[in-house]
Amino acid sequence: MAISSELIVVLTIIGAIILDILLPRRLKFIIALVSILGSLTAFLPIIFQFANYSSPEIMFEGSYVIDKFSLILKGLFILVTYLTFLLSVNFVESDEYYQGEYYFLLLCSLLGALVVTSSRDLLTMFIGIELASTPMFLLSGWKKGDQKSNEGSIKFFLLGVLSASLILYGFSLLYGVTGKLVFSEIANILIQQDLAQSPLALLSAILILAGIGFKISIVPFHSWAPDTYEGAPLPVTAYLSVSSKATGFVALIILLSKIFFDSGQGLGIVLVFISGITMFVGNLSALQQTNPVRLLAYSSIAQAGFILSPIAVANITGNFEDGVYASVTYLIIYAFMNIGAFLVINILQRSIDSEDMYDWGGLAKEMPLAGIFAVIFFFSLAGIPPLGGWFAKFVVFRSLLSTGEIFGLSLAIVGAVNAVIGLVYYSRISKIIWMDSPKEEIQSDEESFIPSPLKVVGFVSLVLTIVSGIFPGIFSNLGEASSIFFNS
Amino acid sequence: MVNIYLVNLFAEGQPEYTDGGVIAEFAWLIVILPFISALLITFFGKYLPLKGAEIALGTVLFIFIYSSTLLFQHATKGIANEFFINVGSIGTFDLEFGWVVDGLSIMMYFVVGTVASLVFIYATNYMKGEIRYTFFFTSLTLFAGSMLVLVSSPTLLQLLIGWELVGVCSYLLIGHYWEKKENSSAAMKAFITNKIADIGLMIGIIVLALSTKTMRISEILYQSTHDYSEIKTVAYLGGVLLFIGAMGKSAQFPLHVWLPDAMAGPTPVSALMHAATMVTAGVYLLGRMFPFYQGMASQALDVVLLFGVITLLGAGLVAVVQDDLKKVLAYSTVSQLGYMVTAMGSGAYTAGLFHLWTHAFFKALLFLGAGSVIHAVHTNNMSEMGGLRKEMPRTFTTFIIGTIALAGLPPLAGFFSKDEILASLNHEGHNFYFIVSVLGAFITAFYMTRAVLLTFYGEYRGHGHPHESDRMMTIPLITLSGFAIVAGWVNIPGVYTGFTKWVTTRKTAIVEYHPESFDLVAMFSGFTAGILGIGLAYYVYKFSGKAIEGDQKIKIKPIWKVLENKYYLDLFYFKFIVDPVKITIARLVDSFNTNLLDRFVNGVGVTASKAGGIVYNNLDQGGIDKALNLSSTGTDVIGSKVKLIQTGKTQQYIMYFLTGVVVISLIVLLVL
Amino acid sequence: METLDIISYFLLLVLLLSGIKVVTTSNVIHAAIFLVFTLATTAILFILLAAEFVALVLILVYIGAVIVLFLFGVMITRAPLGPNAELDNDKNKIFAALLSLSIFGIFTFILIQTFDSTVVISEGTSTKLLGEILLSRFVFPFELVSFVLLGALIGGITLARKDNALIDEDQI
Amino acid sequence: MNSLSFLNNGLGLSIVVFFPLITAIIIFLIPKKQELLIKLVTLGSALFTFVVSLLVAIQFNFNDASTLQLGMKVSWISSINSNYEIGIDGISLPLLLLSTFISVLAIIYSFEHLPEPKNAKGMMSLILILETGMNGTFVALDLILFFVFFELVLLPMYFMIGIWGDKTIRSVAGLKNDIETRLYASIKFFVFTLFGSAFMLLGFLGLYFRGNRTFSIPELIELGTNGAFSGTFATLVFAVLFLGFAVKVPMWPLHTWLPDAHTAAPTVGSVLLAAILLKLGSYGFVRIALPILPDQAVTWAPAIAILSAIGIIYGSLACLAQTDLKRLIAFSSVGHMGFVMLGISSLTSIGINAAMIGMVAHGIITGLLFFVSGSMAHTYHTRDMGRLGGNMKLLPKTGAILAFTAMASLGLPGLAGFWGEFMALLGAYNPLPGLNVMIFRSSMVAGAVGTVLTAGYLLWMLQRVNLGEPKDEWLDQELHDADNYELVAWIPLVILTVLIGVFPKLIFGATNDAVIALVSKAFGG
Amino acid sequence: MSIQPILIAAAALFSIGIYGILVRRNAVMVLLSIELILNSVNINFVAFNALLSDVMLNGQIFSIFIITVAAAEVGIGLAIVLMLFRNRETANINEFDLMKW
Repeated sequence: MAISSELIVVLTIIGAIILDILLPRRLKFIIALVSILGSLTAFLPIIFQFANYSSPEIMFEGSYVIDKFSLILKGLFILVTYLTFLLSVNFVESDEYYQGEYYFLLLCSLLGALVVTSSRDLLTMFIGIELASTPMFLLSGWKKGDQKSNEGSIKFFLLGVLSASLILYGFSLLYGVTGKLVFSEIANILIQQDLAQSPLALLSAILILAGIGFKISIVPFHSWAPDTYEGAPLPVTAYLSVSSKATGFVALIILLSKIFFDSGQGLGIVLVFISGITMFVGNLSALQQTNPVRLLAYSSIAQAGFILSPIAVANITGNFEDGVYASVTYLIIYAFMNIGAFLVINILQRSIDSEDMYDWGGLAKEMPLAGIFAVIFFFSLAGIPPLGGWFAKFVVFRSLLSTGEIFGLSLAIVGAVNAVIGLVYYSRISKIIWMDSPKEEIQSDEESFIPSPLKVVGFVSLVLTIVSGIFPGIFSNLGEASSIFFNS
Repeated sequence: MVNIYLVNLFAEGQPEYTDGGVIAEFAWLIVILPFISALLITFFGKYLPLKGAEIALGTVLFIFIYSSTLLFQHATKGIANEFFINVGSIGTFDLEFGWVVDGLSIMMYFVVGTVASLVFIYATNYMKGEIRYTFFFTSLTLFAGSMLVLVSSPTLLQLLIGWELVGVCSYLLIGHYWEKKENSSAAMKAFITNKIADIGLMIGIIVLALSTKTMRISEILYQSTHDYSEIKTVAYLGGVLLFIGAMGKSAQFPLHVWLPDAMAGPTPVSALMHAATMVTAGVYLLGRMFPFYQGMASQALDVVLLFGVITLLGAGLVAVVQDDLKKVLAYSTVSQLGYMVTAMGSGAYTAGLFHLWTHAFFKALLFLGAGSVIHAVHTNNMSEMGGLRKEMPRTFTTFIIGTIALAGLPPLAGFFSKDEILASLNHEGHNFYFIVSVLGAFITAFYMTRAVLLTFYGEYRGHGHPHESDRMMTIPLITLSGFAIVAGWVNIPGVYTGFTKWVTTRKTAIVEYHPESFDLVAMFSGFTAGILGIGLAYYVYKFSGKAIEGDQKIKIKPIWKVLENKYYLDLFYFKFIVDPVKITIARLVDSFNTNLLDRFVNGVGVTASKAGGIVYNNLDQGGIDKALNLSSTGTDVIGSKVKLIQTGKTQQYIMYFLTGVVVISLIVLLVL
Repeated sequence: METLDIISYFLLLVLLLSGIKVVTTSNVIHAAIFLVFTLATTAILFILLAAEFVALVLILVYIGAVIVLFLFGVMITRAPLGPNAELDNDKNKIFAALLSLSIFGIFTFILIQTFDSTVVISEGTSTKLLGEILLSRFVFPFELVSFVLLGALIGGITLARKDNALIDEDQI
Repeated sequence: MNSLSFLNNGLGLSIVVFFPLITAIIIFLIPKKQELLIKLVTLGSALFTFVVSLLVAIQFNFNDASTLQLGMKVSWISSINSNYEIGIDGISLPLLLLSTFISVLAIIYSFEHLPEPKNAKGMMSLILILETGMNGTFVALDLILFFVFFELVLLPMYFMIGIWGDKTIRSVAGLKNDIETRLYASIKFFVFTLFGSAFMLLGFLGLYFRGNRTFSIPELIELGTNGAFSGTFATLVFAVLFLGFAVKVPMWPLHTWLPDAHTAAPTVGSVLLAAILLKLGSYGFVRIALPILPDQAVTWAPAIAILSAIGIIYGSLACLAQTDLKRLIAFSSVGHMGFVMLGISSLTSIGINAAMIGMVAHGIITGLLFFVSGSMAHTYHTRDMGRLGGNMKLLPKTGAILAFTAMASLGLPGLAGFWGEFMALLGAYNPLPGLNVMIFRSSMVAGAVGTVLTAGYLLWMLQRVNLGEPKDEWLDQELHDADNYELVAWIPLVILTVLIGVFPKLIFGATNDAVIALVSKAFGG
Repeated sequence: MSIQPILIAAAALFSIGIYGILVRRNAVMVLLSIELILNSVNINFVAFNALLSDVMLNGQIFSIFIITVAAAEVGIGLAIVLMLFRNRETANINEFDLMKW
């Protein structure tokens, strides 16, 4: 069945609730196991469907479509959630959090993300987005005793609701002018009535863009991100910066290419500027950070600028195939290296609990594995070959330059400059843990011990990061497949 | 890969010359052998009874024997042949090494072989107990090899290689006592000065090679004697450039400054390199390229002549005021080199080489004699010598022979060679230069006599007990004095002109003036100048009290001072070239690097970081704060009560958000 | 239709005035009550626009549940109940007014430009039809929204309950 | 066909490229305590790689040196039409051999001379990864592959400098706080080179889009020589390629990372940096920039010549002001690479040949210089030439090799360094027809003056370091002269220096045909 | 009945809500303002539904969903505010600025 992966996730959610009620506290780790298994199981139908793919499956009168694009991103979301679960296992257990509810909420968010990838009408997409984000409002405040977590949560929530209402207003305008909810119909009517470039369509596009811009944290809708990232539990932050962001991008890609593809250059130019500014603001701000999580927050803002840029240029040129290909490829590679980066911070914070990364001097000598992880993931983020990040950047540059458009060219130059700026702070953590001298003696081996779930996360991300760097063909094929099928 | 092939040189006539047969074909042995020996000495020398000197001696003796054989062969049946080995091609350009066996090179082989053998023998004793004895012989052997590379070279490329290699050996040997900074500085000075001159040589070679499309000297000479147009356009430039190179090695004014300082090296080095062989490389180069100068670059010869004459006079004058015996000889060498260059410049090919030939023997003799003296009295200063003729009779005698030869009195070697130069000048009608050269001869005689008188006559003014040097040192002296006497007899105009035949036996015919008989004017003036010089010196230093006070009598203060300061050339060089470059400009560049470039680079980094700070603190985190403060000041003005409370961050973010929306909407709707 | 117009204008006026009151009143309880007014007016407007079911839902869900929730919230967080000058952030006011006005301006400008026809009020909507559509065409989002609610419920409870509950859970 | 023919078809080259990397991974798995095993495995790997590269060289058909040989082409990233395309010709072969050879020596040297903090595992694996990057760059025939290998060297070198580098704290102009040399140098190195290559990548993409969507260097050369790239586009692309390569070379004024990196790097690091890494840039010019964009190369050549001439003079002058031994040698690289670039800029077969031999010679000689100076810095614990002196007395073997190498470095004929300098000047005298002869001849004269300055600072360095009486502070110290590991690492370089000096055909034999073909194809000259 | 007044009123309500979000200090009050905004969207949907005479009732259904989601949002919001209040003894959002720089 076409939506079997969604169903498996639903079943897992229900299972998690029931188990949470039934199980005594000491057995609650079973919930974690079930969730992990559930997410893995959900991956199987995706593979099966991908292997046996023949044509897009259209359901609910065109409002729900399963094509290669959605399959690939579903796979990504499931895998990322799986890794987040692994990241969370020790975290949730050690800090005495509410395990059942935690996994339940994450699975809900996953469900939302899965829905977004396939949704082709306004309502389904809205519900998908809400389902993906509301659990995150709660999870970001999961460290209940921690005031930073609380604060991050309320900021996230308020801005999230506001952005949701902006999206809604935008949707209402679209509905008002076309009377339809399904994207393809909306687009048809917009074109038929010559409304695609009307101020109304543009306004709704901007409102939607702002609303989704919040989720993907592009300037100027990004301001919640550093605070929330800093406050939220680390695995949640990782999830936020990867899956949540990807959800937003998926929604943006779908909306822009399915509805607003004919809305003129104005939107694209704005997006170009936004993505350029986002890169600069994210990177320059990241330069200033001493808190590693905040650093990653700003880095993920900057990366959002990178991911956005091909779509932005595609909006000008109308060549969505190239843009979607680049963005999706970037998203996939970015997901794994960013999870890895959070993993590194997680491991290091376990060893020296400090929010100032300069306290981590020389840690790599005690924990070489973590040191190697740090090198691989952070330099991959910086885009240094042969680590995966280079190819992500490369496809973006490629798509920017593909048309010879002046905006694309300028954006590519901005991107190149930003790649260099990014290197400075990405290299900083490696520098600190490998080259600086220790500030205090690291006492026992116990703290430098890396729990095996984290190791699994590390190695999975490591292998994916390196493989995507050395044999980028694999991932770029996915991106290519998604872009082709998405447009057909 | 290596293809040695023979070039038959005599395609155009002159069948009386032979290709030299096996002996020419194996001449590379004498070039290669020293290098092998140098390696052997370096690695095994220390373990041998004579600390490596035996290998060195064996090598040079071999060279001597081989070159003697060659000379003998050549004297009986002219050899002119060259051999090439291809060592690579760049573009269509072949890089070749090889060896030449013709009159000029054989003459040089012989000079090198002879003088080197004698100097080596001398040095085994002279250097006994000195520091780095073995290494000394390594360098000396290496030098012999390098010199042979230079003189055997059939291509400009190899010539350049040999040229520089002898420079390095000179550097090593001048700086032999490198514990003292003066010595290493002198070595550096020699090297750098030569290197400066080598710019000329290098560019000259480049110019010639590229316009003739070959590095082969014979080919270049062929083209320059056959009116090829490409070379014609660059001939003057090339000629001057090559001569600049020659000026360095052959210590021509104003690049001669290194040679006197080079006396910091051990005396055998001065004898071998800085008198007989290495310094004549420039003259050799002029000689080797002579057909080119004659055929194409005759204007360049005027330059050569001018500098030669300046040098011969200028250096001679400075020699007069020196107290250091070796420096006297050094300036004398410069002056004599000036003669050779003058000869070349005036078109007297044979005369220049002839002077080279004779000079090699008697100047080596003089140096070795001086070394013997220095060895005995442990000082270089003539003011601390005197009266040594009794203690060191053999040294004295040989030194006197050398002096007379140098002063140009018949029938010793110097007379014939100098006479031929004067004759040539006279013949070419360079009257002014002729007079200057005669004056030079006079000065030569004067300062040499002065040196002899100060050293060997009068009272002993030094400390310690001088004694005659032992046999290993005197035998070379005696042998060389023999040469100093007879070397000139191989080219007596009208009597026997074998030498002319030797050195003109080469592929490209030499068009030059050969005096068929003595030029009486030249002979008379040269002879008179010599006699007068000796006489005057004798008068000044011998007949009026103590020799040492002689200087006071002829001291014309301003001139003397200029001479003592060597025309202020060194001062000029250091003050206006070396120091500015080394200190001012270099530091400027360095500080440009650290202060400007690095500051710029770091500045970019800092600016980025600052920009980050500004973006982060003002825009990202506090931009609205500013706006709010502004607006609240506004409200303050209209009287609303304002508490300076911190803004709620969350709302600030929301403002951000919404401002973004509004601005973007306005832009999209109104602007785009 | 004139009466209907007058009524609707009046309704809109009430809607706006009570809306303004929600954000300007200095009394917390008043604000909540004005929100009720706003919602109630909206509900009446919906009925005028033949969306009876939506109006009902609005009244039930909002006035019945949400406002009560709000009042609980107000009380639990001990918000100052009487008139309170500190309820507002004076510093923001000008900028906020500016922003909201400009947003209003942009929206209005475009809305007026685009929509100028009149609403044809139909006889009313069949709730049965609405239910059918909801459970056929929109069954998927309908199911999904339950997860939104469920998540909000469970997560909200988890966050809002006291922490010591966790520690004592086993003893209970 | 002979018994080694299985090495054709790219297998041999692939082994040369990837064997070190595979070994590096294996070394990760060896416990840290097994230091000897790690070192032996590393050495074995490097030796094996070297031997394979020699076998490849034997297989190489020198009579056909201008065509790319022994290569392969398999699909790599199909979606962007980028292939794993490798192969060597006469231009890359000497550099490839140099790279494998120097790596072996670096590892031998590291056997007993690991800088602090020791950690053989880390150092050895970094050297091996570095070797993969270097070898890969020289064999890559696909722009993207080239880029990946080109960048692959950054990380190991960054860590080599940053972890094993010089820990002294120094003040830096423009920065408020003092900073540890190694930290400053490592990030500066990294940022500079990345800055160059980030833009270079854009250039590659530009070529890709204009050039029928291919990244294959031979195909692009074919297109480029047929005039496919022209106008503003070509200018821009050449500009960014120039930026990318010139930073690496480094050309004035993009050189400022070099002195810092060299000074801070551990001995092995500076050796590899000087010997191979700098060549990646100049190789890039010859392999990519010139043949693909010949018209632009002609346009830019005078500028390159002028910058090279400035670099020669500037580098030499800066050397004269140095008090730090390694920094002096580092600046000397600026000058020497200036000769290489001068040769390239002449766009003639002579000049480019000169550049090729200049690269190899500089690799050998400056590598050796860094070996020696690093070892001395290690022995004396200082690089301040004001404190050194009388080294010949204290460490005669080291001193002798230092003197020899300095002589080689100043371009003494008969040693390897001569050819690069002299031939570069030769090439610059008669540049490609159509170029401004005056500029090139002036550059040539500047270069010739540079040789004098080069001699000046090297001899001055020798005087200050090697000659004179030793300072008192060293007399009562036990100083260790070069040990066997060092000598084993150094002597081969000495021998090579002499061999190439005497018989340059070792290099020219391989490069000449290839260079002639390149020049005639690209510039018709 | 003209559509314009209704739409303008909804836009006005939207702006009022935004004003409320920006000036209110108490978190609960901010949540109230958000309800205003969501309500304005509801009005839009229902009004458009009527305007278009949409027989599929898309607008009405959408607004039902919005009401549902809004309820969930309120629940979440209050839970977060409550948690904050428990930790900070205040519900004034302008005092939450721990993570300023």
